[in-house]
Amino acid sequence: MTATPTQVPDEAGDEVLTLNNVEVIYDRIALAIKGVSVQVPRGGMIALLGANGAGKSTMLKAVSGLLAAERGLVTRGEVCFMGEDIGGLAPQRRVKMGIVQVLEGRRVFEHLTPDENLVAASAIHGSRHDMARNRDMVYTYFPRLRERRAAAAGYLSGGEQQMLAIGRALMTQPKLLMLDEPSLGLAPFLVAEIFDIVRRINREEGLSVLLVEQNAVAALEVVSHGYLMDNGRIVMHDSAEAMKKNPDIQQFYLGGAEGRNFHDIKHYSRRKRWLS
Amino acid sequence: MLFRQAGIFHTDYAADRAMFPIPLDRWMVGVLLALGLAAPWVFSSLALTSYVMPWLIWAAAALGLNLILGWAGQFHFGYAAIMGIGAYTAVHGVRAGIPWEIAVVLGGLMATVVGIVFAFAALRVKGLYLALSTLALQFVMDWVISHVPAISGGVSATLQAPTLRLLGQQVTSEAGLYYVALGWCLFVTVFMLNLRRTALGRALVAVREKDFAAAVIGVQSFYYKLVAFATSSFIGGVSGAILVFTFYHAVTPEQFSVNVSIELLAMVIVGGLASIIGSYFGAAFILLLPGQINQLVAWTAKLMGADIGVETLAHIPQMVYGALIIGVLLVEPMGLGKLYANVRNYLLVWPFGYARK
Amino acid sequence: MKKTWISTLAGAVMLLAGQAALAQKAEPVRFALCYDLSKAYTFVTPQIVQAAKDYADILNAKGGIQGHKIEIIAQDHGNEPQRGIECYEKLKREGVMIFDTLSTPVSRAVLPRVMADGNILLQSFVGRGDAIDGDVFKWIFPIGPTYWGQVANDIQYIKNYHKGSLKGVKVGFVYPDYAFGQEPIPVLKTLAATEGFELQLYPNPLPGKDQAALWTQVRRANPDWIITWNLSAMHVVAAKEMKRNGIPMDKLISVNWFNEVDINNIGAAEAKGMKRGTNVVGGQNHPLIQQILKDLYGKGKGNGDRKNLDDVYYNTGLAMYSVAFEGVRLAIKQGGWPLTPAKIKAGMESLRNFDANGLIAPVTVTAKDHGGGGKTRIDMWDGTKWTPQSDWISAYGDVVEKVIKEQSAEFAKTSK
Amino acid sequence: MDLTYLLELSVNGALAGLMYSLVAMGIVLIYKSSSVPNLAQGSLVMLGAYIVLAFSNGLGAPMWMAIPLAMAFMFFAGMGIERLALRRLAGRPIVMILMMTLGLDIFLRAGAMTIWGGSGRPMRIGISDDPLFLGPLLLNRAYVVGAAVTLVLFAVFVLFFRTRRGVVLRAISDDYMASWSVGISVERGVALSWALASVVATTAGVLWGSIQSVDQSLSTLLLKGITVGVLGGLDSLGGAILAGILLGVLESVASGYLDKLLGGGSRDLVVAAVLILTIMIRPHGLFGRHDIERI
Repeated sequence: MTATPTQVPDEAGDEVLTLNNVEVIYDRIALAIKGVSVQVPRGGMIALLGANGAGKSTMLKAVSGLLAAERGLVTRGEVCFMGEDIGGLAPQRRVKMGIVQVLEGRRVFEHLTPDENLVAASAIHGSRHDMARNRDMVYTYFPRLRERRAAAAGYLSGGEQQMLAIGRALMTQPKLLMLDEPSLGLAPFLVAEIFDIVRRINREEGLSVLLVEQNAVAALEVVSHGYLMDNGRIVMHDSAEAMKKNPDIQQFYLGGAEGRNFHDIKHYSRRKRWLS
Repeated sequence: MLFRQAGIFHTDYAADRAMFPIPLDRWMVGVLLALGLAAPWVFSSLALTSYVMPWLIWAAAALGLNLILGWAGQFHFGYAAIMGIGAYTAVHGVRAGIPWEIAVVLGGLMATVVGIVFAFAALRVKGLYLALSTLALQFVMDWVISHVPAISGGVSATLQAPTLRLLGQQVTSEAGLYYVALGWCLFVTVFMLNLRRTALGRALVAVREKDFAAAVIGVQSFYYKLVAFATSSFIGGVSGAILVFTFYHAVTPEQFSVNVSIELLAMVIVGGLASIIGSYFGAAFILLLPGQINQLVAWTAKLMGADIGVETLAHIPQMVYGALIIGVLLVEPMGLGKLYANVRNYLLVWPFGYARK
Repeated sequence: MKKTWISTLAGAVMLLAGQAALAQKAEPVRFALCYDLSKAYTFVTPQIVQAAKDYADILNAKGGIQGHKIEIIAQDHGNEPQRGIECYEKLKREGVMIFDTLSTPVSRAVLPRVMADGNILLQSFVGRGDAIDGDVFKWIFPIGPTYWGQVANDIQYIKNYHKGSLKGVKVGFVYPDYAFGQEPIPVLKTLAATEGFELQLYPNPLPGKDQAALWTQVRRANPDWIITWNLSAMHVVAAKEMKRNGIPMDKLISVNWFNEVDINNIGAAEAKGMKRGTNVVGGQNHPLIQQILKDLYGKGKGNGDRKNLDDVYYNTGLAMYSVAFEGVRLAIKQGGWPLTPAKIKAGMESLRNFDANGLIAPVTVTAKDHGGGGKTRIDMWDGTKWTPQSDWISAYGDVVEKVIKEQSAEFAKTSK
Repeated sequence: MDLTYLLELSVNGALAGLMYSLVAMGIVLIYKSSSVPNLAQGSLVMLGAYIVLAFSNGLGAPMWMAIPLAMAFMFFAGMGIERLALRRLAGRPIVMILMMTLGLDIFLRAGAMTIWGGSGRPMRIGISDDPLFLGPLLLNRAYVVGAAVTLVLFAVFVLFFRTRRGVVLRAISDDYMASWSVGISVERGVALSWALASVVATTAGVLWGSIQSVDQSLSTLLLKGITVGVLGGLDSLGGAILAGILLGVLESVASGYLDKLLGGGSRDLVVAAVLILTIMIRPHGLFGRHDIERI
């Protein structure tokens, strides 16, 4: 059982995103994540796993800059995108640089049609030509959306909304796509379908992907590496294969925990915290 | 270390939950109380009758509104109407021969009844919509008062208030009227101070923070909202009656019109939501500041030798006043009460400020 | 050595005493104008303050009233009772005895205090009409006509127009729906009953600027005369709506609060034919105004914008303060210095046939009657100026008197 | 029951109502983008009218030039107000935001009076006052023009909300967080909505000013605007138009028939009753969105 991130291939300089010892405090009081270091390699697909409240969303928001809207603040460490410290930038500047986050719970613009959702998201890149091209690309990846392009997005099914949310993010021509719990509340076959598409986008568009998930089974199928987060800290970092084999992961995140009760999970968490 | 916390050890819960656990607070309250009692000798008669006394009554009314707005988190844009109901009922009561004390309480009760009717109608909604429905009810009340001569008192719509008789004694002296106002204000303040420590107060806060959630933990939000409306209406009604008997000596519809409601609201918000001392600050700010700025501007103009027309001279203070409201909200949205708390918090650990960090 | 010291001291004492005597001689007569200069009454208050100050300057240049300078203290109360009371209480303690509030809410709020303190409250042309009952309202001086008297005079004018009979005549009354507008209704109702004309009431909710539906009704009912009790911009809306509804302007008789600003906003030509119940003569032909123009504005010493002098409200202010200054003059002449409220009251009550050199109808104030006769006249706008349509009249004294007595009795009963 | 009378009351009421909608539209524009109920909209109307006069009387520009100039001025004034006063309060409880807009109202009104004084000025935009007949019905010419302008503006806004920038504004009104996440500058969107609302207010100021002359009392139009806004649903422009018509007709007919029975002022009662009933029965107005509150 190891918790040190040393087995990761260290391709220094080729990370699209580097978090270095980041600490986030909400409302000047609540410490949400502490000393988190994460790296996303260029063109890679990485998963960030962890239970509810582990601090995964907070970490994403620290990257996308949405923390400020929730009165959160990066108090320590640095967030670097393509080698540049982006700590003080406004969210739209970061989107312009190529970071986009798909929010948890999909959050499509409910009163707009899918078409308009995509138009709204293209605001950051001015030209009409770009917009048309990007929209066609989104519709090619998600043909289902094209069928329903004229209905109000609020009436789409959960899966379709998730697709729209991802498609909307693609409209900003990102270099790094961060997905927050895309599997939430979706049927397994849909999750598989969406993850497949994301994987294809990752390969075909050369897009780096940071996938935040509770659903470790599905996530570890598509990513190359994974981080495990617990109680605001990174407690494990390994390749997907290694993580799948890790007995602790199996027990607590891959459904292999028969016979274990909630108390044990608690116990596990506490042990982990003590270790790190 | 002005407010000394170190070295104070509470040995029982009663001491820990006392109204003012810190000695300096107790001292300050004591001094203020003494000042309040000695006011007729301390202040000039002008300051006493035109500034201090009305300020105390409006502060009491602001506290009543703060109960709904600050503690229970429910809007009320019709508080002046509630005060007016109390005032009219009490004046009519005394004129009909009811002893003064009973008439004032009757005024409060009548205000409570109307307040509950308000609440039943208004509490089905919240937020902005509650604000608007109470505002509409204010208009209805305005209309009723000014269109029923039996209430408003005939063509010129003024109703003289009979002399205040406390326990059969005529109270006409400045000091006497002042003490009546002070007494009521103290009563309301002590009530509000205690409210914070009761189950009712906590339930109200729970309702304010999230009424569904409060319901989940077993707080009947509608019931508590109703209680808040009723209590605050009673305070408003009695404050209105006392205002008329001690200060206006006559009651007219304009004294309780919609802009008065808005001024009350401003007192509470500028003073600070759910802040008792803030209500005092807010009442002083809204009530006394325009007149003071007026004089200040006139004085400054004279000093600089600027020849400002009498009309312009009147508008500038109004502008400054608006700007000050904006300023307070920008600097500290939680109002003057919070500003005071900030200073107090700073002094709590002064000079060991780093102790906080 | 010692002697010189004493004599120096004595000299100093005498000097001080002399200065005190001098100071007493120079002590001014002070008038407190607690006005609404910032909220609802701004269409009229600046002109009145300016008139009062200008006239005071003219008099002061001649040595003031009986050798005492006049001091005009104008303070804004923003139409708020609280601040009006503050203004009154503050200036009262500074020794001011004569007050003027010019705002219905503030007048109502200050009145009980003035009555209790025994100070003088001037209320010419505004405030409660029953205050002309000097028996009840000992300290209130609403010198000039009341709204009740004015509306009665309007009816008299209409009656004269119809050659003495109002039978079958339809009179519409358009008013903003609050105390000021509602006030004439009892008199109108009584007169409608006794004279046999048909009274139509058209209430208009505040702020009174939206009168489209109202004038549709008026056009339908087609009254022969329309009496309006509007203020400032309401006049403009009313006149324009009349135009749009094709109602002839000459049917309109307005309350006295109708000035050149309103005419300008309506358009001078458009307003032609409309009438106004007038209690103060407009225009600048008056010798006093000519003098003010020459001595003050000609030398750049006016107390405000020269334009305001074109306004009938300026004349109104002059009239109000002509009466007040004359009352004080009589008071000092009869009772000597120092002034007391009682002396001022006596002075005011000895005004006999005073017409401010033709600015107003002559008034005679007595201890019983603080109104002074209640005469008004009807003026018509002929496109360029106001022309009188009648003499100064004071009609239906009995009806007006009855309303006054009823109201003042009510006040007397409850203020005990 | 005189049918022509009823019809005339209704038609003129509807026209007046559409002019209320003009005030309400400004409130809706701001509420839609930022959930701020702007109680200073009445003052913006007043300010707009004064600025037009400042350009025309003060600087001598002809009306056709003064109005667009004033609109441009107000566009930036609206942005400035949002930037200086409202942005810092974003996310605060609504009471404080309400109070802020009230403070703005006091400030703007007193400021206008400091500069321009208390007496009214005429706004001459060349609408004739002659009676206008449509068959037996007499139409109020000024209101006909006002109503037409309102409808044109409404159409312009409907089209605008289909453009890219308009879609972005609608996205902002839907979800702040999601807007930020795809790089939309929410702040700029909200500022734009204030700017547009100020332009609408200028239009309202010109039209209402031409009817009742320009003075501080223009700011009292706020109450009608808010009522219409709430009735229609504070986030629906179409709702504001329909609610304006509805309220105008109700008011006009009520004062035509009820005033005689109730002794006046029934119009206010109708307005209050409509407001209360709307809130009781459909708090989100006739066409507003029904937001679901999460615990």
